[in-house]
Amino acid sequence: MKILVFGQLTDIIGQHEYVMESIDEMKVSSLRQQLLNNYPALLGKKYLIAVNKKMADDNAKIEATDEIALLPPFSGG
Amino acid sequence: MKILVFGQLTDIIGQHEYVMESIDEMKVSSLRQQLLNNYPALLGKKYLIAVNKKMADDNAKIEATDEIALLPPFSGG
Amino acid sequence: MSERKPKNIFVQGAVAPAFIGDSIAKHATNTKIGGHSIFLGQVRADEIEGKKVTGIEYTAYEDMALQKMFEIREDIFAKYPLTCMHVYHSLGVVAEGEICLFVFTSSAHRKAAIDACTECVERIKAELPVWGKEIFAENDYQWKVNS
Amino acid sequence: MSERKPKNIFVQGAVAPAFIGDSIAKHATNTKIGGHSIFLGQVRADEIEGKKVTGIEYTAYEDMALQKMFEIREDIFAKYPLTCMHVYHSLGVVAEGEICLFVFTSSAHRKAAIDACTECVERIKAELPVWGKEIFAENDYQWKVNS
Repeated sequence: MKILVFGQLTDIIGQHEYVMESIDEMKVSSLRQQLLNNYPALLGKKYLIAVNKKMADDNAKIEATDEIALLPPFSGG
Repeated sequence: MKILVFGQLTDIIGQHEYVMESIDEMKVSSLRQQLLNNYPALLGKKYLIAVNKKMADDNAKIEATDEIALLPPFSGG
Repeated sequence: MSERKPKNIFVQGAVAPAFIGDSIAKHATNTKIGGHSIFLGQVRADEIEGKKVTGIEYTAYEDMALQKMFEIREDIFAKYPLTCMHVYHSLGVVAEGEICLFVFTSSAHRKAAIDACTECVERIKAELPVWGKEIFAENDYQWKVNS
Repeated sequence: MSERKPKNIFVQGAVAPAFIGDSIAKHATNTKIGGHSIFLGQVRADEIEGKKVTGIEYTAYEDMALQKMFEIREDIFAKYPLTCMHVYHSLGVVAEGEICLFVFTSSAHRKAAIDACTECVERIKAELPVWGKEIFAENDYQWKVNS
């Protein structure tokens, strides 16, 4: 599962893109939990998760081939 | 009394600036009446009168040395 | 703070786009600015009863307009935390497609710049003794009416 | 009317004031335009806890941002009678005093251009996956927060 990391989250995860071993299919909420296990510094950090470039809520399902992105609060402009 | 004429009123009065013989002091309302007598085509035309570059209402007094201006609706910009 | 005085806003003919670019560039040295808002009025080639507008000829009661613009400027600086505000209005003929009004406000944050610019444009249109004469291709004209 | 497709809005580094002037000049041929509204974001040299911002480094989730910008553009064209709308956002480092965002809307009448420009700026700030990293003179940084 390809995971893109942006903004201040790159300070925690240390890279802009990485591949996470995935169970075949999971919910966004499970991904959040797994990320927190791997990176405890994510605790309390606000971020949205996009699946294939669309915002996904916690109940959305993710497949191994999806493009996942971790999006902290936007600060463009 | 020096009278400046602007915008569409120049089409009626035919000039941008003229000197009108004046009684020593008069009200703006009297000036309006006298202008209408001189230029009947002013009938129904909307315009404001400025005295010394300030808007004046019908009761304001005008002296012979004042600078009068006839201001039809603005259309700048 | 030094007292502000009436500034000339009138330019002969159109406002050149390169002049606008230069005005923007000059603000790079003011690093307290976070947002600029610009309004530009452009002469439309309206068709009115089959006649085509080819330009607008602007005249003004200049002394009174500059005094009124000074009041507007003072009001807007009192109301919004602006770093600066610039206004240019054409006199004489401005051809279709050319710029006749340039209002430029800058502030630390966008909201003040945007609101001040909009308010300034509305007040210029409503309060400045300026008149536009719409010139038709047919060697004819009509006096512009602001909406 | 031909179908609109996502357009690139990203430029490397600052938006040059001369580019803005050129963009304005190009609209002279569209003589249905009566008003342009422009918003420019400029990088402020803020001082934060004694440290001075010397620039902002922008990164974006580009594909998603362009798709979102396309949606915003479609919404705004559906809501306002615009003749055109242009958006440019910087990527990479933009120094203090330089322009990082250029939003440009045009319409026959001023209100549509002004309202569309303001709405576009607000949506860009709230909805585009773009991040700014405020770079301090002290070889340090912090992530920008939009207000």
